[in-house]
Amino acid sequence: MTVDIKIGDKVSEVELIERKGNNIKLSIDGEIFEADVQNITPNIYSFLYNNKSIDVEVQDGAKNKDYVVNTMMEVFETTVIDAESKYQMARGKGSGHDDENIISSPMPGKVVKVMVHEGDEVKSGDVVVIVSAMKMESEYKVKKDRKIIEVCVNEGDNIDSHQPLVIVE
Amino acid sequence: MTVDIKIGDKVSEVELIERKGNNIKLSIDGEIFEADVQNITPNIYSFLYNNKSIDVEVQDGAKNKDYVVNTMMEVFETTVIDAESKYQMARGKGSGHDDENIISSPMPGKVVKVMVHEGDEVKSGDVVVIVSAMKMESEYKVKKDRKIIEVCVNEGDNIDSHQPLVIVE
Amino acid sequence: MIKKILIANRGEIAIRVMHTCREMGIKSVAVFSEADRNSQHVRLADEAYFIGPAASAESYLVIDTIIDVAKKSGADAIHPGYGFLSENATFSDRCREEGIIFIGPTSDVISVMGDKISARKKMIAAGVQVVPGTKENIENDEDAIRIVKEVGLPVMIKASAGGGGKGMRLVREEKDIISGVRAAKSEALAGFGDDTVYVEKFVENPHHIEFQVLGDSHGNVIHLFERECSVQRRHQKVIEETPSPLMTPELRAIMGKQAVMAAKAVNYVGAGTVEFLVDDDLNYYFLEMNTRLQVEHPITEQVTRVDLVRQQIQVAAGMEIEYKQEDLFQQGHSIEARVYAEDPCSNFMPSPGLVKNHQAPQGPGIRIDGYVYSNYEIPIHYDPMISKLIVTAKNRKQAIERMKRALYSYKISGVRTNIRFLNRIMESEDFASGKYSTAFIDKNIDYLIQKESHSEEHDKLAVMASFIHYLNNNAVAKKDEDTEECNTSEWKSFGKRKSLMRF
Amino acid sequence: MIKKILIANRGEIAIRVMHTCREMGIKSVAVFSEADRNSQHVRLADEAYFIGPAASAESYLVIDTIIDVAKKSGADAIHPGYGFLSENATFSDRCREEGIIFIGPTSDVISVMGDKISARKKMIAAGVQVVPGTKENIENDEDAIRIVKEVGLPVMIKASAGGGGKGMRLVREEKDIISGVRAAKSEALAGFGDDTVYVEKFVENPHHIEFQVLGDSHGNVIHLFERECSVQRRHQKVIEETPSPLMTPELRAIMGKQAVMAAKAVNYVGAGTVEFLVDDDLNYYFLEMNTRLQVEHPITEQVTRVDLVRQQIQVAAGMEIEYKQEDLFQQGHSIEARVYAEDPCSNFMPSPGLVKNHQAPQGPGIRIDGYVYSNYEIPIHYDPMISKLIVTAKNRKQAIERMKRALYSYKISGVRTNIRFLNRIMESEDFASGKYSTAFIDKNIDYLIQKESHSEEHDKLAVMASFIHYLNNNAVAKKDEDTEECNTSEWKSFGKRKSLMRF
Repeated sequence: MTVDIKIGDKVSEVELIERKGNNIKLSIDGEIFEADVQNITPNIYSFLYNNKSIDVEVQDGAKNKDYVVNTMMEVFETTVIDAESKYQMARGKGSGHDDENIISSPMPGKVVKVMVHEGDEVKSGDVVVIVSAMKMESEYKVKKDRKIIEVCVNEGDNIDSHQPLVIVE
Repeated sequence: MTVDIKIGDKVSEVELIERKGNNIKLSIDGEIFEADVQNITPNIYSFLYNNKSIDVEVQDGAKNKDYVVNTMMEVFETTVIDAESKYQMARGKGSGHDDENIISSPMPGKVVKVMVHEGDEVKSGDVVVIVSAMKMESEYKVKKDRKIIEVCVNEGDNIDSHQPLVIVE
Repeated sequence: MIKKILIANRGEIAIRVMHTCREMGIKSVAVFSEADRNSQHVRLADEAYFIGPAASAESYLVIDTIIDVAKKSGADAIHPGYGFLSENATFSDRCREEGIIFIGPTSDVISVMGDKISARKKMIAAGVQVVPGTKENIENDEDAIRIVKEVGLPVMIKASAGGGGKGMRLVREEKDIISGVRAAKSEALAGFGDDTVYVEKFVENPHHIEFQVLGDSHGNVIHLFERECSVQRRHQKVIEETPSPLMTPELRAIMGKQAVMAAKAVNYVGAGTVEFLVDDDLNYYFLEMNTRLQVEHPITEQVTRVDLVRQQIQVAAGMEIEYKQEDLFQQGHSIEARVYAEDPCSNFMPSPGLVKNHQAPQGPGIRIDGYVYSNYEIPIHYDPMISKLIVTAKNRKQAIERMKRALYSYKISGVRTNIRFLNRIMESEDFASGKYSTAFIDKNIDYLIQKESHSEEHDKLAVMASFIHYLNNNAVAKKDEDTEECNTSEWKSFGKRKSLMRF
Repeated sequence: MIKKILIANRGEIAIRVMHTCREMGIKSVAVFSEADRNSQHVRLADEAYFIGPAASAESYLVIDTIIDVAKKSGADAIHPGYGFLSENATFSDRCREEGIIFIGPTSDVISVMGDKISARKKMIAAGVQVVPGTKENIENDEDAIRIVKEVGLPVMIKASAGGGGKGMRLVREEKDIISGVRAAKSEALAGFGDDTVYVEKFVENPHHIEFQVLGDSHGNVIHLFERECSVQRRHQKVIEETPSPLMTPELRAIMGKQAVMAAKAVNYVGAGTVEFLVDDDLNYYFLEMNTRLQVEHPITEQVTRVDLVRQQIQVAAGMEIEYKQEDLFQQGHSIEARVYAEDPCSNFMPSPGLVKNHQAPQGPGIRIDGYVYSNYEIPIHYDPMISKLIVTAKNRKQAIERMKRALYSYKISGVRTNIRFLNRIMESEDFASGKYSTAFIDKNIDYLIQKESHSEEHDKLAVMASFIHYLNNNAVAKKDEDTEECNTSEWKSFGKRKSLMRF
């Protein structure tokens, strides 16, 4: 089995070579890795890799096949691109496309101000929504000149992370 | 909905009177109790009961509808006897019957000695199996004069809690 | 003696107070807003009462409601924690009127010390050394120019009612005096409804050092030494330690005496903190007094073994302080790191939400004052501080090593935290040498948020782990599809046992 | 300096050692048996090596294997923890032969101190006060009668190679002398392959008080005061505290000196413990010396702030002890409670198995040295001790109050534990007054295992909670049956997210 895994801008090809009980052998961009991997809790894996011991936690990310990985004190966001994802992308259902048109907050919070209306033309850098969380306000801006297609939230709404706030053309 | 709930030898009749969100009203042997009960994790409940705050943990017990309940530092073993249980019992599939004929250990461990064979006649108080766990040995005895129907384990076996060790007539 | 205490607060400080209540055999009463039914402070209290909507202005800050609950529950006393109503003179008065003990100072003391101009006046009269400056309000532009020139540039224009860095303006050049005063006034008016501002000499890169004091109603006042609080980001403390690496025994003795003088000047009863600015030449200046328990009080408890909350409760009940000044000494070194739910790599954006896993470090010299647990959803409405990690060791060097060890095994997932950022502070040269001032974070920010050197190796691990997790989830899904009879699938019976149902 | 340490142990003590390794910048190497791949000590180590089957005789006790791993991993030193190979003279020698630093004493010291008769001789020669008795083996029945009469009844017959209460017989009457000696001999032969026994005066209801000592290779030996360990069940310690409530400053000074003399008599290098019996009239007698880190070492660390593991490592590396005797003092009071996976209500039957939930107490004055976590399966093969709860406070009274508070919020489910039993000890009059001896548990056993007074109310809560949990599970099951399409049921998607798949 082979999939692509994306961290930031980097995409690695990962292939499962062998899996025997808790021992796994795989290749990342042609380089071979072997490890004894124990599933400690549903989301925590204990790796023994060249006798080095390290715990890695994998949590589900914002979307299906997106993961948030914690190793020691670092956090990595990864995406597994398997055959199904590639098929979806080829059919234009890819995730990349939607993202640019949806303005959302990576964190939950409360909408304190909506600065735009449906149909407005906004300029690059204009603030469209202000979200408050834990006594701090964050401004959400458009990166390019855009037209507002839809405003999805009202002032005073509590929002989840990654919930669409405004959709632009 | 009404069920019987057993703690030790005591059986209480419990009836659900009302349930509204997190507020529950029920009667135990005719006495009315109301509480705000929050499910903190799948097995931990936070009770607010007459404004008293107390955490109660409920874990599955040895059998279906058996529970192990922790309140503060105390442990209670409970059994819910619902219509289905009563029906099963009436049909002779009740749990009480089997128990007396099965000798088992409440804890996991390792069988260090099996003292009997199939067909043996043993006397009240005779040791049938010795189980070791955490460097301590426990002897399992028959309570009455019995005949050994089946020996289910071998010396050296690791056993689970409540796993049948010996079945007597 | 007090038998039941209502804790008019939430989160870690409410829990901190409850710990001592339980140890003293005092019942604790929690209050909670709509957002806090599942909060740990509710679960750990003996009793808990609902007090209103999530917004603190409609719950934790409503005096009438808090008083109501105190009466309904039969509480003898109210502990306000920090923040919320802790420095509210009206609340202190109202408690007294209702016959409830307020665990904190009287309204007079809160008022005098809460207003920076009146506090300055009081301190100067008591012989406490303050930052050179004036005590009068700046009424107009002429005043501004004259006063600033008297004090000498650079100066800080400060709102009398201010706090948390609001209503403050640094002026370095003459041409900026008038605009600085105007800006401070308008911010002060907007922020506190009061545009009174005054002028203070600006101390360059000062150290922020505070002294813990305790007073009782029998006229005894003692200090419990200093806390070094110079590691701040936007006037928010991040790391505190005691003893201060800057301190000398002589300076400690003098500043301790000044802190006691400050408290005695207002007949202070309870636990309080006298804040000083200290420059590199060890000149010290009274800054302000906080008339409440401080977030960073644990490090003082660690090196003195004094339970400050116990002392607060006892002196509020009219007892004498358990200690004389000469009984007290500092043993070892203690550091507190504030763990915030925020993302240092995204400009410290707050990160509330579901804590998927929370595993705190254990072992020697570790204390955790926190309130989150695995499966807890951190609300969006309150402070981003989720726990305080306090380490104590023989000396400063070993305390830093211990802090790094503790941070290494502190696991929080689901929300972003500043744990790695805290670790970088410990690893920085300036912190290790003890030579740092309030400029520390700004000066070191690039180092503090830079990538780890082992990132590349961990990168690979992240890929492997994602792949394995994907395989597992995939296997699970597969297995499910393959199974005709729903009830026999293996993961499902597991799911059944572990499933969380909102009841 | 040492760069990498192999820890030839498991569980909490392996983790304890790793904490200090990490703080000192030393890499740690774990070893694990088949039963321990998921153990926390493997997860917290820098490296980990598999060493064989679950039975310790085939893994943790196999010297060749441990040495192999040390070489393969490039470890400079081995820390043996307690138990297993920690007092094995052959192992100490073997390490030296292989050029690996053994963090513990030489084989000579282990041998002399490990044999009770030779230890007695050595101590008498060094001027250390021992229990009246003889140092010769009892060869025959005539010897037995003569010797016992010399010492005077009651006496204890003890196996020279013994430990943990095995090979010991109390003889109160003349008629029981011969049978007592024979029984002790046969138990000693079976247990230790050596039937050497000797006679000691029996001290009635003694206090078990031990002194922590530290020695370095430069001839320095210091003591770190006492630990009171009289709360024992079947010679297993349950609660330890320091200072001892029995101790006076004078007695402490004298016994401390004796402990140092004992260590100096064998040129002791490393951390060791000198155990004494003390009677109610404060007569003290050397009992034995443990040539390793003690389970209860944390309480000493708490009141002295000395990291004993750090000292062990440093003196093993040839450094001097960091402290002089006159630098040391005890601040505050510390109590350790050993949390066992056992059921005090079923005759203390051990209770291994799956830990469903583990939540440790937090806040001021709490230290946890443990190794279990939620979802960890405690193996059947090893010790039932799963964690040590250590509390520290200003004085004994507040330490007891703190211990009760900590036990109250220590939640472990899935396995049975002695937490309630520990709490009853804290609540007992004899413990509170500090007037207890090794007879404490036997004397108070009825009180210690009796039901709680609030049982009835909690009974009701247990019924309510069972009912609600049943309703939830039932609702879940119902929902599932009602749903035609497997993939849409709500609990199932939850199950999918949370399901544990053994990979």
